[in-house]
Amino acid sequence: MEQWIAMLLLISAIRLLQIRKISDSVSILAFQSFVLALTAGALWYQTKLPHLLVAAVLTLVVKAMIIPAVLHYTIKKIDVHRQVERVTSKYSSLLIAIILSVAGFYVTSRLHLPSTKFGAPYLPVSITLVFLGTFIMVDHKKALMQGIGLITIENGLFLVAQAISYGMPMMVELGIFFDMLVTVVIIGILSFRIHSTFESLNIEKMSNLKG
Amino acid sequence: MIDMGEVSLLLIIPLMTALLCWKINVRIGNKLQVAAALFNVVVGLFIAKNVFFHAPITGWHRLIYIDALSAFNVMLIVLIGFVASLYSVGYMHHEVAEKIIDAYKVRHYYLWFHLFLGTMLAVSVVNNLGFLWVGIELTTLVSALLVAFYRKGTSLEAAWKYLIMGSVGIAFALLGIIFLYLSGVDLFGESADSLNWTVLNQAAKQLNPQWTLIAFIFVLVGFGTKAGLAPMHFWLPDAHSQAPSPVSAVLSGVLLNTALYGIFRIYTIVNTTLDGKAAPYLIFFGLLSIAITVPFMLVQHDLKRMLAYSSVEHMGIITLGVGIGGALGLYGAVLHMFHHSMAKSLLFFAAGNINQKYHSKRMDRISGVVKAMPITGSIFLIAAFAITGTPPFNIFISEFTIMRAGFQSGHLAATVLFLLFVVLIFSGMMYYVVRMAFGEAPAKVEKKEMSRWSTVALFLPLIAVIVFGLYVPPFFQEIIQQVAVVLQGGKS
Amino acid sequence: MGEFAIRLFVLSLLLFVFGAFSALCFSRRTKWANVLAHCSSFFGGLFGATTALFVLSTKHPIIVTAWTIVSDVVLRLKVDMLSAYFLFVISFVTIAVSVYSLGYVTEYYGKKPMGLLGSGLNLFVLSMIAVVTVDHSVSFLIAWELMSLLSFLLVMVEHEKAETRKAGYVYVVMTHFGTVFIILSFLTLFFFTKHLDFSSFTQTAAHLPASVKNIIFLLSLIGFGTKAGMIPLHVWLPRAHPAAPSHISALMSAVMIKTAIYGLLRVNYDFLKGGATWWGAVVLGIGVLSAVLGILFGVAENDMKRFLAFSSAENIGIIFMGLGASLLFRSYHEPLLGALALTALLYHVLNHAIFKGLLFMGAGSVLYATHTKNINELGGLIRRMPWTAVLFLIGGMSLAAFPPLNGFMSEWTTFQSLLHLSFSLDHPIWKTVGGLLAAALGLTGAFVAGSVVKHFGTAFLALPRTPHAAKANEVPLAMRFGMIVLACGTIAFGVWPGLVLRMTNRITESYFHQSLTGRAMLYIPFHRSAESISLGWTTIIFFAILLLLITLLRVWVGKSNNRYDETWNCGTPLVQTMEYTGTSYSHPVLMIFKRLYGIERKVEVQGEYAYYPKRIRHRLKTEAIIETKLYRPLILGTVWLSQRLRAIQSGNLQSYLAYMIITLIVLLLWIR
Amino acid sequence: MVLQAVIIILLAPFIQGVIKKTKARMQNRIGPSIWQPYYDVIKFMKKDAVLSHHSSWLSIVTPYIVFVSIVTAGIFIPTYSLHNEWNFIGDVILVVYLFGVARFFTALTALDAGGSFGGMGSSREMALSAIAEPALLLALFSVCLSSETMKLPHLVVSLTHNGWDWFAPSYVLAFFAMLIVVIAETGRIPVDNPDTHLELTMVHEGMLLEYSGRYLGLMMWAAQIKQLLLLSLFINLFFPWGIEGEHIFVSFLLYVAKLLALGMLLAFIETMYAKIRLFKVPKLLGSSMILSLMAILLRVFE
Repeated sequence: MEQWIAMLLLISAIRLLQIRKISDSVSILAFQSFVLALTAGALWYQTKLPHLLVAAVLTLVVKAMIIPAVLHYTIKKIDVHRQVERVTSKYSSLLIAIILSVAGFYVTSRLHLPSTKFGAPYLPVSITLVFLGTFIMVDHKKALMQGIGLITIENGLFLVAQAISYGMPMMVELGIFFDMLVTVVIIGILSFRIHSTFESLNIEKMSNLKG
Repeated sequence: MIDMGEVSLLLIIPLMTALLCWKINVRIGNKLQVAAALFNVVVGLFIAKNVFFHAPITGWHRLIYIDALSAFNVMLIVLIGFVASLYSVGYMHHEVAEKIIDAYKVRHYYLWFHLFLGTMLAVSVVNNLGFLWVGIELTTLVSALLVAFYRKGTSLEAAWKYLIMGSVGIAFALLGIIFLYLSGVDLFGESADSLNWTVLNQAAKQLNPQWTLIAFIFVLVGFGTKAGLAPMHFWLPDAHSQAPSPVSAVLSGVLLNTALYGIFRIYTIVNTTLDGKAAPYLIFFGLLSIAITVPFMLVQHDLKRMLAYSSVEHMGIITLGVGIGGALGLYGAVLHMFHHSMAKSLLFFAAGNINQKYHSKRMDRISGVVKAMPITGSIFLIAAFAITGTPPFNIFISEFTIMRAGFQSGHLAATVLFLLFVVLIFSGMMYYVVRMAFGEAPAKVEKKEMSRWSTVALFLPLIAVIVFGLYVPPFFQEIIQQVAVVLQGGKS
Repeated sequence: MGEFAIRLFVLSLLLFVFGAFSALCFSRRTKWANVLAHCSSFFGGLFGATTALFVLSTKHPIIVTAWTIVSDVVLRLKVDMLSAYFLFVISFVTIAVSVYSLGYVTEYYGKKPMGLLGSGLNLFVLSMIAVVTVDHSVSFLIAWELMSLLSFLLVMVEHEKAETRKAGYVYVVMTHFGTVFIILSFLTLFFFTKHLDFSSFTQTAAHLPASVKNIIFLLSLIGFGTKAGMIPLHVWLPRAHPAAPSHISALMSAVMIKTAIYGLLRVNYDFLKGGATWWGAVVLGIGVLSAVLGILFGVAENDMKRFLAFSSAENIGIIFMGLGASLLFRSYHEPLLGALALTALLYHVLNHAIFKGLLFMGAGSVLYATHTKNINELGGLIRRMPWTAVLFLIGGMSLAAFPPLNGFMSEWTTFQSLLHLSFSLDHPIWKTVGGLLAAALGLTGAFVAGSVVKHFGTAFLALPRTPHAAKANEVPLAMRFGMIVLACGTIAFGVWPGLVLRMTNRITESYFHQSLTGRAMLYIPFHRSAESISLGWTTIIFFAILLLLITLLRVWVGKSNNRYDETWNCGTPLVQTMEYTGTSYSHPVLMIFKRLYGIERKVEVQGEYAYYPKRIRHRLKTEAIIETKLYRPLILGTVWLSQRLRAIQSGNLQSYLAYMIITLIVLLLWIR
Repeated sequence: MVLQAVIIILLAPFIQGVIKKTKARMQNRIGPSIWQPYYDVIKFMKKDAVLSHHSSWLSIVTPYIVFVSIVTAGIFIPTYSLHNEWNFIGDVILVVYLFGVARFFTALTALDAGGSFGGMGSSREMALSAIAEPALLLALFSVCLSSETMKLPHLVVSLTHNGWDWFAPSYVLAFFAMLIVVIAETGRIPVDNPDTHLELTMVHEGMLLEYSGRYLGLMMWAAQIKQLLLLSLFINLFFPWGIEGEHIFVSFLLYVAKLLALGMLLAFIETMYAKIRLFKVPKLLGSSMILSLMAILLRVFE
């Protein structure tokens, strides 16, 4: 079961590297977050820790619904060119993604989880998600995709937090959710401004500040 | 003893000021925010004094914990915050007068500016590493808006880079904090306390070393991004150069310290757990940060970028000092934090005056500052000498203390490299400073100081820069000593 | 009595502080600021010199503790014998410069802020005094850099000129590089002794392993050598000294670079207490290089102050030769010879301070009167400015080490030290080298003489070459008086070496347990045959013969009736364009040492027929070979590398993120 | 010592006369009388002087300074006797520097009138002297190395007692080195031509171009004394025999004889060679330095 969920998360992350249209990414992201919420829910079911339920619901609401909605709204509003632009080709990006996954699995392979009963398979996946999220940000040229990469990273974090340590303390978790929401909103706002200023969301245009 | 009233006051004042300034007339807002910042200085120093000379403060179900390190950071934030808000008045007035921004935008500026101060204060006083993280992320968000304040292409670009890199970094840091939490889970079970710094610190010896190390790596890269350690510093020159000058001063002077504060809190735990094996990472990143600024200092075109790179360098120095460790190294590092904040904010204020006077940040368009603005020019020169570690100014004292610590603890190669980089940076920076400060001012530049507000604000940090270079008062040494003890994990 | 000396010393320090602040307070009132600043520095110098003499005569060091800078770093001034000697040198020159400045700064009335200028001078002197008296390495470094910083700011007084800015930049960077080496040497000492104060260095540093001592020696040599202006680290010197206002150049050249000698003596004698034989050899080598190259570069200069600056590098070379000889004798356990060489170098420190101060003031007077330092635009000043001319001539003669002036005395002692390298050391290499070094010193002396002739002759003699030289007026009384003080010094210290020996003996006693005897005569009791010299007697004989000659001529032949007529110029009347210029004067030397100057010579003959040209253009381009061959490639290389490295900040966010993730992954792999 | 001063002052023109006469004879001329230099000096002393409009007091002072400093230097050079009660005052370094003073003032005053020839002479003189001075010092040193002192009388004493063997190669090398320096310092062919009347080739005479009357007399006389002193130095370094003779009169005669011989040698050399180009002179002096150096090396590693 856990292996399957982990696989799903990984595939969704790699899928984000392969999309053609930006709008596709939003749904993949929503799916990823949904799976995450599912994981939290499953953990709650196994451990009966109440805050995991809260986390699951929050994930579902914030990550699988609100954030995709905000992103979708932004995309519609800006009306970005449909095509994504990437630095690497489709295949090389796949190759790098695989290398990163291997690296993720490799670095975590010797870590022994303390007193965890259920979440062990999630650890390498979460680290890999973090890596892949960063790689999405590196690979894609559209500003918005970087927000999406960031959310992927955060999903990876969440996976660790939920699955392995059974969630952070409640208050902290709330704070983190709030933060993330604000981040996405601000990314949205900035995207608007960037689009209106540069008339493009291609971040390669934003390289006036160097040296 | 002190109750939570003062602490809540410390946090509420900036928040209230921010909201008030947002709503009310700019003219009143100007004075109000200065008064509020001044009041906050009083509160902050009062708290700090209590912490330094009595005992650490704990409260709100151990959510708030102010020990010497926090109090030190609070002290820096309120001081620099006050001077920056004082400086902002003249700065913003000029920007409005020059029609660079609309008058109503000043209210937004104050809103974000004081919120920014508030978030940094919050970071400094919380005990819980999770909240520490939340606070640092909030500082990023708020300050990103300040960076984007001018809404020009470049400032948007800078803000975007800052935001993205900051967020990615901070995400890494969160992962680190989670790992740290994990390392203690066996010990404490799953309770909110196990993210509390005090708890972790006390139990540092029993934590799982494997997890703490990996946690430390993530935190180092994560908060390191925020603190501008190389090679994660790339956002920093952009953001610091594009922000309004008072904001740059706060960014360089305190925000970076606050991020370092995050690293050091965790480092203190981890280093105890790992029995000193975390120190080489700090030394490495410290040296790399110093080294990486060298080429950018030797060849540079933009005044504020140069200052921003200098901040990278100094963050490297502080990190190096902490990495070298020992009573002396930590002492030097803490002292350096203070000295750098003073000198760098001074430099940014002076640079702000220069930019406004010359309408450019390009250094080849700036010349004869001492002729155009004798006071600002002289102070700029002094600050530039100070920041490059020239005696008799304050930075030298702390840099030398770090070098001395390096030699004492046998980090000879690191210290010698440090010295080499510092002198290269000096030669790069002086090249431009001499060209800017001296010579004839362009004909179109009016030979007059900027507004009184902008000039007066220079004097507070100036006093610190000059006096602390020749005489560090005993009470202040005591303070630094206490902070160093905290950084050592509470053992003196 | 010790109390009295301490009070005097503190009073002198406070006077400088007072001068600095009062000048700033009265910066609106130019005249007040001038008088206050320079009067207090005058009295400060007077009391400082008195303190120094007092300490030297009572042989009791005095200690003044000021305050604690940070933790164990204490700002404490300790005037021991070595400090006292340098304190005397600084104070003596300060006295003269203060008087001179009273007049000289009137030049800057209304152009430059007098308050800053006056307080700068006071603080500068104060920092130099601090350098030679503090006894903790951190306070030393603070004082040292303060001195550099203040001198930099004073160099920048005329910052409107691009060349001044460049000079200032080169100066401040090079001196900073030097300081780094000093810091390193102190830190190395600290590493082994675990303390940073000078007294623990004194106690323990001598017992360090030889290799450590070698490192410390080399570091301090480079560090202090940069400040001293030894070749090839001298490039800042001929730029910065001429750029400063003349009274400041006088202080910089006469005194500031001597603080580096102080530092070297402190480190090598007080801390390390001598070392390997090759130390002396290295110092001697650098000394001879500096002396010969310094003056050879100086010969080509037509700018009076630049020439004087180069000559400072040359004199530092001579001092280094003394230092090297002294170190060498020390390592061979020859106390008397070591004491002689040490005396030679200390003597020359004082002498150079005096005559170089005098000469810079003289050049300043010329500048004051004519607003140019270029001798090719001067001429005939001896009639317009008779006082300055005589005083400059005295300074120049002392610079060229002619008897009976003080320059000769120290050069003679240096000669003796060098010659006794071969006479007294039983080693074939020293036997050979001693004479060569002496010959090199002779070469230097002869070049200096030639250059002095060139500068004095071109600037002061014959016809004025430009209108402003023709309209020059004698400088104010204060300036002349300042120069007279030093001119008296050159004579007094020349004919009566006992004055100096009484001071230097305190130092040689403490390092070699040997002293030299002498009052009017300098006497050195070598084991084979004693050497002695007396300029006082030489002078007496000289004047006796002169008197006799004049009397005899008067009695036997009568008065010479002089008639005045045109100068012989192949029959055409003499105009100023026909005069020999400074450039043409140094031409033979340039041609002899072509390689050294990298000469590019271009002769353009205009006219149809080569033997009857209408006009000849002769262009001689020299290049500063050390700068073009050594420094420029280094600097260009660094800048080139920086430009390449700057590519990492490409402006591309994605690459930044990539750096981040790579760093993270590498670290994670590393710890695994 | 007063006697020595008087003797060198009075003897100097005689040697000059002898040299000139010898030279003339060698060139198959009758030449002026041996006493001609005396007549010249007396004549010059009596004549009025013409000075340039542009000259200053230096022009008047210089001849006296030059004359007196050379005479003062003469006191420290042993001539026919080693008994010198003023020996403590100075040594050979002082002598070299007193010559330097004379040269300095001569060169300085050459610029006083403003004429190009003075400047040219002065510039050349100072450039050449800069090379000649180390050559002189080095040559002196190569001799002094054996006696380990720079006090000339002590030096000569040690030379007469345990001095070098004439057959020692280092001694011969030092001899030639010194000879070159003496020729250069006395301003003779092949370095300079004392008899020239072509302004462009003059070095020392160029500097005296503006002098006349008493001043010229003093300058010429000083130059002759300097020549005498250098020759004495040379004699006593290489042929000190008899200087410590029982009878002072004998040693004086011996001294004069040696002077005459050396003067003739100089005249001979002058006749044999032509003046070399100005920029070749440093090479000549350089070869002197190399000779001295070789002498020193041979001496040290013997």
